[in-house]
Amino acid sequence: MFSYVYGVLSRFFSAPADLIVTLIVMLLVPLTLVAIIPVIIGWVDRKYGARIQSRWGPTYVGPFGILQNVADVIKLIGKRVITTNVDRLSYSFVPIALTAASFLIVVLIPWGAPGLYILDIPYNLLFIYVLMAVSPLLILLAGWSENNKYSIIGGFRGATQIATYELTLIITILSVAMLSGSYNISDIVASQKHLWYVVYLPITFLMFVVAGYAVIERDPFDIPEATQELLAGWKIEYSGLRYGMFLLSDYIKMFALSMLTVYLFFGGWNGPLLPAFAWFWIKTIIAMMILLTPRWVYPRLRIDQLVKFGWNWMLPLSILNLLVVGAVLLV
Amino acid sequence: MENRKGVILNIGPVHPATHGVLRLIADLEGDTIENIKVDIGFLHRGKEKLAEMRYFSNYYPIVDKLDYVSALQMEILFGSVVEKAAGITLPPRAVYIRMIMAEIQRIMSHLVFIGSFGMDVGNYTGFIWAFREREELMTIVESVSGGRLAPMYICNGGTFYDLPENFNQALTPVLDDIEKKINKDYRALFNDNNIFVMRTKGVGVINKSTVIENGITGPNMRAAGIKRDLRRDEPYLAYESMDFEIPTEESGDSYSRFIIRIKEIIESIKIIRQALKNIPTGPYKTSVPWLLKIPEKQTFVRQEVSKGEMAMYMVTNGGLTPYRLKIRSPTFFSLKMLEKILKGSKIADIVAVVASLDPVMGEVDR
Amino acid sequence: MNLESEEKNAADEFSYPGLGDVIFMKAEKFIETVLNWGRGWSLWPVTFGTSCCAIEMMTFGATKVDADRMGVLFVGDSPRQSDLILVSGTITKKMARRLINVYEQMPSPKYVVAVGACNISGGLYHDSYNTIAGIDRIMQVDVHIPGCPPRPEQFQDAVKVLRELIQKNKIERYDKRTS
Amino acid sequence: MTSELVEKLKSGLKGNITVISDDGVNDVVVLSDKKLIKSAAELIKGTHDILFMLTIVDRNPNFELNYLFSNYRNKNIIILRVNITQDDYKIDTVSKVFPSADWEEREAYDLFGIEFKGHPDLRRILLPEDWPGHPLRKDFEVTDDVRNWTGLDLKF
Repeated sequence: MFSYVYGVLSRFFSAPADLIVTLIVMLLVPLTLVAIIPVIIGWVDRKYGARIQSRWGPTYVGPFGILQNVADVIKLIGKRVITTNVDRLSYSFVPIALTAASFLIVVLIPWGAPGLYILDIPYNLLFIYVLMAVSPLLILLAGWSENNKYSIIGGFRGATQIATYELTLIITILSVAMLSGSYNISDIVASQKHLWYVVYLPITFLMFVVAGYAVIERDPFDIPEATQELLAGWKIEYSGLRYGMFLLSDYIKMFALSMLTVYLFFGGWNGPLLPAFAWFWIKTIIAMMILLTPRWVYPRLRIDQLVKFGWNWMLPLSILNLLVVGAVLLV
Repeated sequence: MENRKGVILNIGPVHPATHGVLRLIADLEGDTIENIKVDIGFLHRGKEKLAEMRYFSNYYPIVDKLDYVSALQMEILFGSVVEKAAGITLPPRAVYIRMIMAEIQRIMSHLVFIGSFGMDVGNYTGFIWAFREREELMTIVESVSGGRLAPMYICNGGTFYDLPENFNQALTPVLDDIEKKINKDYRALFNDNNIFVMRTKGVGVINKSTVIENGITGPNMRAAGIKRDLRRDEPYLAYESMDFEIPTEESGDSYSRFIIRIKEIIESIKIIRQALKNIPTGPYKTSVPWLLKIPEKQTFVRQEVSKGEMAMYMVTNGGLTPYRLKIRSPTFFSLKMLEKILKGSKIADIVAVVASLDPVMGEVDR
Repeated sequence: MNLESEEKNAADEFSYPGLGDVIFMKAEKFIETVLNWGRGWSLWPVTFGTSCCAIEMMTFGATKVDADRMGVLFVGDSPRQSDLILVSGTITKKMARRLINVYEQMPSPKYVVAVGACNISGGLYHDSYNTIAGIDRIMQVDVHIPGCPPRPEQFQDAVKVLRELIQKNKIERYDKRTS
Repeated sequence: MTSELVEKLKSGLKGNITVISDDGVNDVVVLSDKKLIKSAAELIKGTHDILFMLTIVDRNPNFELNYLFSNYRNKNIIILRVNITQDDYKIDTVSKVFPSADWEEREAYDLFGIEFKGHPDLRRILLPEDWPGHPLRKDFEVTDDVRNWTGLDLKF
């Protein structure tokens, strides 16, 4: 996509300026996406959850309340920040780092058509995995820096939970990579041209979704920030824009998970008749709606149950699954 | 607590899961509770002192706010105390009206329990659904009494108003709807929900000996396997002519306390249906002077309210106000046991166990 | 003569705002309007529910009225992320310090809604020994909701009133600069 | 059954009791001496499970304590009435015999200032530790000073 934009823009600008303009445009695109995606998904989430609960959700701000999250963001920007006895450096660093990670996810992930990247690198699947799973350290750091009992308990819970499920997540990704022989999402999609991987690897798919859920801390795995137990867990002392950054990175991760589900298991943009772009977005929206549902249906697990489940079932099963895939490939 | 290694976590009194203003001071080791202390009294509004300053008829609004999720039962209890002390007999229609309203209120109270229990284990939808069903009943209470949470419907010698016309036609579909939803929607959301069962089964077990030791009554007691219900054992309104079961469970954990309340809603619906069929016609109140004088006497009345056995002990000395009114709140007794049963469990269990006891702080602190 | 010269001097000293000043003032006003619009439509409450009014507050969040429609999101999170404190229920003397504590933890701009008769005048408990007869004694209140307890619709109305006050920039807090 | 208990109390306490009403369900037994409360509670323990409630009536300057015992098997109730006089507001605790009396006695200590000797954890329960006075006593008047006091200076 970079070369395409460069090609278009170099017609209008002369030699040194065209590169700069292209760079600026290429930066602005992901920034806009980072800003817009959470607003839209946040609205969908609220509205969808409200309908499950036979409420209406936001209705007043804009048509169907679609500007509700804009109002929230504006409010968060205008909010003062109070802190007491926090470790300033790490306190400010964590939201920025998490936002940067979600920014990079947006940069690296393909946007629904072959070659529609902001930045194309060969191992983008691995990179996206790393960016989604970078959080345990940051969460622990946030929990510690806030100097609050709730936050430190939440921080330890978050680190434990994500460290447990990261392993399962990478092993499930490995089995997909082994089957397709590549860490590049485009290649994985291309190798699913005839049959989706969800047919080959149904157990892997289920484990991927569960582990992905645990890693992005979405209900019912929102144990580190359990509202009814720890108020906001490791986010407890954050206010204003920094809290907004957390919400933003949560929704970006949620979105990335539903996109990855489609790329890895449901054939990405492959499909008959309709153009690739349309196929991908139809699949992604369906996947996202399904992934948004458990929050409104399931209660929260307890941390010990979650960790036991992770080590006793998920990890051995995923390793076994990997071995089986390897054996089949060898044969 | 001097040589502790862990953290002391202060949960409440302002916390989303403490049902008002309960305060728990937990001594933690990691995520596990080493020791826990209960602190109450954040809603102590001095109701027992206020009783000494109010006329018998003017105390009803304050009684409403004892257990504010089942206000009508509180009114009925205080009405019974005053009527027993003053020797007033109720007309039979008033007895039936009171019983119907008490059972409606019991369903509403249990629905609040289901909702808050659902929310506390992390299921926000359960909360919204329970309040949706409660709102339907609230409309009925509103049409009968004019009030919502604090209806002010019971007065000395009966009720303020008769039941409205079409009461039967309005109530029956609501009851059918609630029964259907409990058997279908709630079953899907709670009983058949694996994570919900995982979170509540075997958590916060109260066995028979703990029950007897602490004087726990009501659904929490019946969940531990003691079959006792004042509606059956010491019938007060018209309960002896009603046909209903007393549900019991054996295990005494949070899950069984939830199941007990689900079953009690079904039994209450049964009682209301029978009462609607048999309700006599006639006057709905006997005329009692607003300023009542009760001779020197000590009166004790206890009734089965939604939280357990609630009792009032009224001492009168011939004046216009009670000389002393002591209120026995059922949850006051069950909260103490939290210190014992929560030891060694996780933080998440605090929330589940506290919610399963269904405390209402207005009644605990009085 | 004296008077005239004074007038003249005053006219000399008065200077019209330059273009830069006007743009700055307009921009400031615009930013303030936008911020106030956002604040008015996104009131996340601390649910300071102590007693009976808390149940009606929960009903306000549930299906019948649905607080979410007007941007009142019951996140139940920490005071740090909230804008509005719904003091719903009697505040006793034991609770007073905790109320102030929670209130002080909220970052400004913050708004206070006092729910119910107890928080206006003491209501039923005006002559009790352990309640505070009206929380105006201890904090500044923006909107009062009457009723014992108020209906959920009254909460909706209070939020509407508060939103209009915010968006017309009519809320003055004496502690605006402190936190 | 309860009248059996009354007989037992009569013999066990060597006749230091007066029985007011004896209708089999609702007995009121008045103890003549407050020192007997512990032995009376031990005798009642056999037939009754819990201290249902403890009502204290301020007969200025004396206090009248009504211990109401109940059980889970039937509807029998026995009320044990003890008077304590103004020379010292102290009485033996029954919380060792009936654990359910624990918080009831703390409440009585809190609101009336009656001290229960031998209670394991006798602190105020409803009011803060540094709350002045015992509000449910008849000589405690709710004056304007009390009403206007916001309680912000309470430490606990």
